[in-house]
Amino acid sequence: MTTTVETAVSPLAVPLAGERRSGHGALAFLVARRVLAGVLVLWAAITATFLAIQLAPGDTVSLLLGENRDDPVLRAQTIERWGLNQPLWVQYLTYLRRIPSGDLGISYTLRQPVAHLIAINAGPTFTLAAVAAAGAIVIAILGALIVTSPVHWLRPLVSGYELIMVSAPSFWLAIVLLWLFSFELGWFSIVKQGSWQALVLPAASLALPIGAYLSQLLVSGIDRAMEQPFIITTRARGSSLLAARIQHALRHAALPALHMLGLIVGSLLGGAVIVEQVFGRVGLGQLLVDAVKVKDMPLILGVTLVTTAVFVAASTVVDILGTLIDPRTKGNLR
Amino acid sequence: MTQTIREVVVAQDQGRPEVLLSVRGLDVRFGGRRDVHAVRGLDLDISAGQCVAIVGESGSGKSVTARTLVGLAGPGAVVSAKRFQIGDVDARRLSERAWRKIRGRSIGLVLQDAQNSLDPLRPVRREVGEVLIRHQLVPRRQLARTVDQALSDVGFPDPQVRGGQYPHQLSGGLRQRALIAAALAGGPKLIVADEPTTALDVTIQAQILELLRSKCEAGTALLLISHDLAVVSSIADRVLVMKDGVVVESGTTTQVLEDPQHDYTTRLLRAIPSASTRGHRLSADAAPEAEATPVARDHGLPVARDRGSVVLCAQAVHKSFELPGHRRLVAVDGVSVSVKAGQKLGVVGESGSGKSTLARILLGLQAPDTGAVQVLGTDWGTAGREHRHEIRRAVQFVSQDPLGSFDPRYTVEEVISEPLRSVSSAQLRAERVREVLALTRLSPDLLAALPRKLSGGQRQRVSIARALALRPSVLICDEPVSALDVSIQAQILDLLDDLNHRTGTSLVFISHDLSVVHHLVDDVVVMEAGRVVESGPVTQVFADPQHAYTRRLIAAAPKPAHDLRAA
Amino acid sequence: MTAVSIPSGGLFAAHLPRWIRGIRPTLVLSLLVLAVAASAAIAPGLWTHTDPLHADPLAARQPPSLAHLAGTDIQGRDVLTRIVYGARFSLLIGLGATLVALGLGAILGIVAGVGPRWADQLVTRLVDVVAAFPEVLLALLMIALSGRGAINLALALGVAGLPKYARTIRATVQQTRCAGYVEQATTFGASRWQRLVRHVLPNALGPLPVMVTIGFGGAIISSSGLSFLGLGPQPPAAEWGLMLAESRNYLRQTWWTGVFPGVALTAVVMAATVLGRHLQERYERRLP
Amino acid sequence: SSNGGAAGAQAAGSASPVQGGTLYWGVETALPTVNPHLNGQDKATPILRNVFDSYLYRQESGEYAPWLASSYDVSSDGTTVTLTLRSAVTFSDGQPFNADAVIANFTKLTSKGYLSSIPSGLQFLTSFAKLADDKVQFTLSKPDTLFLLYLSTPASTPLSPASLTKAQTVLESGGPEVAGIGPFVITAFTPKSELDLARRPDYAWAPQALAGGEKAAYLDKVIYRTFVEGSTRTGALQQDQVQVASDIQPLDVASFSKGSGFAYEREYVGGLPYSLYLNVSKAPFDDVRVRKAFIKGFDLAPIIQSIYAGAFDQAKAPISTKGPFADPSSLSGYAVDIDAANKLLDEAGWTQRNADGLRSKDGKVLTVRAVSSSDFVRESRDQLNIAIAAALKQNVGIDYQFQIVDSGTESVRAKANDYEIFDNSYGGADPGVGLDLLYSSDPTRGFIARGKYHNPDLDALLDKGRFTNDLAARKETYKDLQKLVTDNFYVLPLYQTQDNLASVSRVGGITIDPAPGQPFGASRVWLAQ
Ligand SMILES: Nc1ncnc2c1ncn2[C@@H]1O[C@H](COP(=O)(O)OP(=O)(O)OP(=O)(O)O)[C@@H](O)[C@H]1O
Ligand SMILES: Nc1ncnc2c1ncn2[C@@H]1O[C@H](COP(=O)(O)OP(=O)(O)OP(=O)(O)O)[C@@H](O)[C@H]1O
Ligand SMILES: [Mg+2]
Ligand SMILES: [Mg+2]
Repeated sequence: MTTTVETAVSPLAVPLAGERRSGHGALAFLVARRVLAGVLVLWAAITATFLAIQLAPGDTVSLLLGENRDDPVLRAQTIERWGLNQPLWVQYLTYLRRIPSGDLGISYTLRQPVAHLIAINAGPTFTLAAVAAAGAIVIAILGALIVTSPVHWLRPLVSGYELIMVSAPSFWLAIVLLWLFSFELGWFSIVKQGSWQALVLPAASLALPIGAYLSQLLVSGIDRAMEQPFIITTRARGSSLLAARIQHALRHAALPALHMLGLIVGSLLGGAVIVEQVFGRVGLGQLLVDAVKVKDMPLILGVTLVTTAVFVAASTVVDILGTLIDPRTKGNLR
Repeated sequence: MTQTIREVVVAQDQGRPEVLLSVRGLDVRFGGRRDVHAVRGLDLDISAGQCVAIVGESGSGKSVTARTLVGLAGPGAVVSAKRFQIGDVDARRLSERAWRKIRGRSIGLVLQDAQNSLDPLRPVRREVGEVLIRHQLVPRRQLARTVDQALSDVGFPDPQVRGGQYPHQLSGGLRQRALIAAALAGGPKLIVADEPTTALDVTIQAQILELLRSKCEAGTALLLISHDLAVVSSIADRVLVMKDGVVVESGTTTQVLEDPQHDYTTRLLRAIPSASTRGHRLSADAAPEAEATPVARDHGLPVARDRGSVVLCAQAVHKSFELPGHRRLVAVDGVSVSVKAGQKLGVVGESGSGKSTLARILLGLQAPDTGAVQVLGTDWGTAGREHRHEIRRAVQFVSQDPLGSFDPRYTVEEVISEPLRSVSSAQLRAERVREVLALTRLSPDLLAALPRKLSGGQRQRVSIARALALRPSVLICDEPVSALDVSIQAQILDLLDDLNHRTGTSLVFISHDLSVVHHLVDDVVVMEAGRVVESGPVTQVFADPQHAYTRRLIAAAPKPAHDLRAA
Repeated sequence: MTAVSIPSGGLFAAHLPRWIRGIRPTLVLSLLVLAVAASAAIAPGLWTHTDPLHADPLAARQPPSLAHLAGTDIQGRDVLTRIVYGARFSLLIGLGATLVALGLGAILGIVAGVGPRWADQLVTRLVDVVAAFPEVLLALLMIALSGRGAINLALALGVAGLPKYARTIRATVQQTRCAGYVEQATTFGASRWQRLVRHVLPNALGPLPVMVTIGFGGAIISSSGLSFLGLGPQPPAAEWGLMLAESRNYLRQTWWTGVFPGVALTAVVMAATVLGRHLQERYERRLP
Repeated sequence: SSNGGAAGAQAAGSASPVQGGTLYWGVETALPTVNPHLNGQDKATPILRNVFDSYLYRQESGEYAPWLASSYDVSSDGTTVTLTLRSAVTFSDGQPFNADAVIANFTKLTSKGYLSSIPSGLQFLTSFAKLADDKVQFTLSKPDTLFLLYLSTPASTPLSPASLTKAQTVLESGGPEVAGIGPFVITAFTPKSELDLARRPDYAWAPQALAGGEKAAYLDKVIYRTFVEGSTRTGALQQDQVQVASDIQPLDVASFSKGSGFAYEREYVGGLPYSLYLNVSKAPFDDVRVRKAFIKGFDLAPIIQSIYAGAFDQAKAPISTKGPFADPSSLSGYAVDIDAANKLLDEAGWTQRNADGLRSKDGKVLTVRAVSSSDFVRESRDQLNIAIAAALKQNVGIDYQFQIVDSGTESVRAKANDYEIFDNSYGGADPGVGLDLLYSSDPTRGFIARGKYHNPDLDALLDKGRFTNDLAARKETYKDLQKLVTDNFYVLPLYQTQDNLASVSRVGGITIDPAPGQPFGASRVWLAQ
């Protein structure tokens, strides 16, 4: 168990040179440091994305003009309108300078402020991610408890199911769920965006594989913890096996699973793209894919900013939660 | 509370001590791949206020017995008994539910491994409270108070505050206390304590034994499991000696320790090092014949110096570490020692007194902040890189954890020959490996084995063999025997003594076990908080300790109540 | 006599020789699946004699039959043949992505693990940045940069997978660097470099086979997802992810064009996962 | 013109239209903006039609009928167009529709930086002026027939003057704040995902030519939902989650056949069919023999049948058979002749064969590459081209590669002339727009003439077809043009583009706008129960 804890490397650990503080001050200080490190990561991500888009083939003006009437006058107008006449570094710095005020520019293709576009697309994606994460946790814990339970015939069944879940392509699962539960059984209509019916299946298609994966992590964690002497100790005090599993072992298994969940949630966007496409949901994933296809730079940068920020936030939250689960990892939270 | 529990608890009547546990013909087997018959036909009776000890070497089935008594023999265990009575209850027919009522309430278990027997993710007070909650012994409101009481009963300081600490924030002694508090909190009539003092420092060990003894006197029965006969002799009423799952001898402590009947018991007793064993062999191994020593050939390796000349010396070395929060911890504080060729120097002191740090400095693994270390007249600090690698070979190291010091991918042969990379000829290397194998009395059959498949004693021998390969002038041993049980420890101590005699290699022997040091070394250095508080010939220092700290150490060492060498 | 619990294995197993009892059917099955997939990738001619690109419009969309065991697709190509040839693409993408991730991750991890503090800091930060990019975004950007195709897909997945390896290797290197045997080697006069090469790296990289096996399955899954988004190999390539993506809209009419490649892909991933877990168990058991 | 017709009405039986209800309409098209001036998607027209009426209504014959303009007048030289505006028309925000509003719109349309591309129709507009409160005059530099066409598309539709002064981002993205004249108003818009419309009760200006005329819509609400996945649209329709679904995939069509409880209809769209334009500016297609061999070297019919299962038809001419201009006889020289094709290639010097059976010359394989931007790969075009490639390889040893790239790469490759084939379909009610774009060598007109034909005869025919409003003359011209491009083997028409949709049986009144061949919005649609 200890090894797992030690190798659960926190993704954003910044070494703390100053003295160790205590109580709320310490937490605030840590959060502040994390925010600082997060800003650094955001900046690097933005810069890398900016460069990548610049290096990608195809010039922005042609893309803005579309494939129809390209003439020098229009071209000049377009260049001027979108500020493409400025040197790249000026464009870059201008973009960076505007971020703090929430101005992320205007999408080339959708013609709306990127901040607004993100605002209307982020909600559904975040709801999806949150419900999926919650579902995954429930699935994982249930699965893990069933697999580690003494009911032996259940174990191969559930682990087999989990193995299939983590081994099948995710869009496959989405399509199967959609067909079975929406189109054959008609249980969940997917057309009314924002309704709970439309959320169930997309969330399930994300939650099932993640839940299965986390469950596998939990199971190996629980198995390892159940071999520890303190389990015999607690049973020697009269705890039942189930109590030992839930009150002691599960918690030990939770830390690596939590870290994994943090990573997964932080990058749920990837899964969301597919789910959004299959279910025709509005969301950041689809927004991003379309933006990259047409080199809509302000939009790409905007979405990158949001997703990396979510990632940074998720890993910070996970680390703080981690110290609640395992006080020994407080040292890691730097 | 159900019927079962009441029967057990109510069964105490006044007068003659009731029998709390009665076992006849207990058998425990582990099925599976290799069939292990861990306990065979064990008989055991314990009555209130009595202390029964089980002794025996590692793997003899002591812990399995302890776990079986609370119905936790382990997965795959097949338990059978002719009689297995806990109080009035026939434990052979207990369901898992019924067992749960007994555990913690009728029998408290203190597991062998105190480091890992407390859940590291919970404050200790919750662990202590757990037994109270499980058996609904106190109402929720009073839980905190009862837990604090239980903790202070075992001498846990400031339970309200420190009870909220997590195991990793507590010292080994406090952890062991918390564990005992948890075992006692449910008010069991019987405590099974499996090696409650191993891994602890002498002073703490003494306190824990005192605690257990007082519990016993207060009427709680104690089943004490230990491999330390000195501990057993000071506390137990009866002793059972186990070997390979069989009780080979049992009786009152006096009977068994002073007049052992079984050969094995005799050997066990003889293996215990002490002041009186100086110069004697501890193990049953015969002393090696003189001609068994191969003629050492020159493999291009340095040869040990003449006896008497100083081979290793530290002058006023000082080492401190930075702790979080700009604090500094002085680990070694102005220590001077010198080792002459052929000398056996002991270093003793409590945990954290800086023994290991000193060893690392002597080895040149860590540079002292101030002070200097000279090896064969060369200063670690001023020697050039090349020269440093040269003189490193003169000082070799044997660690407490031999397995950790072997590359897990290496076979025994690779491990031993690793230092010999500088010897160009493969043939000479192989020859030297055979030589050191012979010196350490290891069979050449082991060469192809992986170290983790070896027994503890064999591993330590391999570690010593490797250290000898370079024909060092000094062997620094950091707690080389503290992880071994008595009989193996005896073999290793004998081996080190032999080597010192035959090869003239000096020894620096670090240990917290005074009796071991007393047995083995010529001179001793006593360390406290990084400082040398006393030094001199071992007999003189132990017979007439000058410093208060030394006296405290000696007082804390377990004193056998019986003359263990009587046999 | 009370049997507290029954020895595992049962009566039946007890009569079999030990080495047979030790064999786990799932593991054997997994190895078999991987062997078949590998042989298809190396020598597809062993399994089929048709051309995976040979289209026959007149024989399009035929259900499984003796002539076409897995039916034909919308172009009239033999699905089984395409699955066989697809093994090469899919396995290579999976392997390529894993090796890229591993290679980059190992270099970064080792630099961070053994290098000076500032190098560790730099690498850690760099890895954080890479990790902060969702896999899809990274793949999209890289593909926008360098174009679609199997190699770019493997590269993109490799870069996206690098943080995992870099972090683990950094942690294990730092752990091994402090191991007793490394320090012990110092006392034999081994230099820093010798210690690194002889002890630290071989031991720190010990868990790699496990990571590679498990990562391999994950990479195949991810690649199929990106293929779904049109970022993978381009048609008419025979690649499982692409075959799935192409068939997804015809599933109700020609289920065989999607189900068989899906089964092949899932089976290989499952096999890799099972093998990986087995290796992991063995590795963990070996640890002291 | 084709099968289909008023199937919707049939499915709903003889029941009479029902007022009210909410209809979900699943479409493939993702709308980036709903500003009709800026949205250039063909497929957006049927959606935008709900909210934006035009000045003129184009009939299937190619003639124009009144709509928001009660009449129009073209001067004899064709360079002056005068619109008389219908009276008592209001924008949905209550502003009056009058000459000032039209002038405001055209001022905006011709202003700097508003449009990202100049529509063909505006190319020769030199000035416009208000003649009276209900009269506007436009002056053209040439008698451009495409100007009238422009006045009949959503691209020129009037927006309320107040909307035009809204903030740039608001105006350009369209949505609830941008008012037009139409049977519905926009109540919510999520780019690329959803467009919510509500009925405009006071609407009364539908074109006379369309059945029903001037009435307001039946439905209270219409919600267009984008489902990119074809199977999702089909599934959602089958469960009645959406009541109408457009762009039914070929293989799904069978599930909506007669008796399935669903109505299915399809209609050819106008413009130019999906075709391959061969790049004649460089080897190997600079050699007419290679072009001819490419075109005659495989049999398209079975391929179309296997990919589309009868749901799409092979193209019959270089111009869509929708509308009056197609000339099927122009393709007579395209009959399959594999032997002839092989001979032509031998003659052209592509005699060597490599291990794969591909032809080569001087060690260079006979490779032709189509470079297609992924945005335009729909309707199984990749499958179609792959099947063609397989056939060409098997039959004549041509290595045809259909390369799908992102739009940036596509533009780079186009600029570098690094392709041999350009694939395209161009919709719309009149083929003139597409012909100009795809064939003209005039740099201000032939922006996507990726065949790089530079043929003066062709250019002359293009001018002749465009600068007249005489339908009969245009028909003749386009006949010659079709002959010219097929005689030269410039283009290979593959399939006739179409719009299709399926609906549940409760839906009635689906109306096809015959000229473009697309649904005329949802204004006549009703929902039983
Ligand atoms: N769960 C188990 N499965 C199989 N064998 C076991 C199990 N538990 C213990 N054993 C075996 O039973 C024997 C007795 O072990 P036990 O732990 O009781 O020894 P011990 O006397 O306590 O030794 P030590 O002094 O090292 O603690 C050993 O050979 C051990 O390997
Ligand atoms: N690298 C280090 N950084 C910080 N503190 C250290 C370090 N190494 C040792 N110490 C501290 O120095 C003190 C002396 O440690 P050392 O290991 O020498 O004690 P010891 O006498 O060997 O104890 P034990 O008997 O427990 O092995 C301890 O308090 C220890 O915590
Ligand atoms: Mg034990
Ligand atoms: Mg030490």
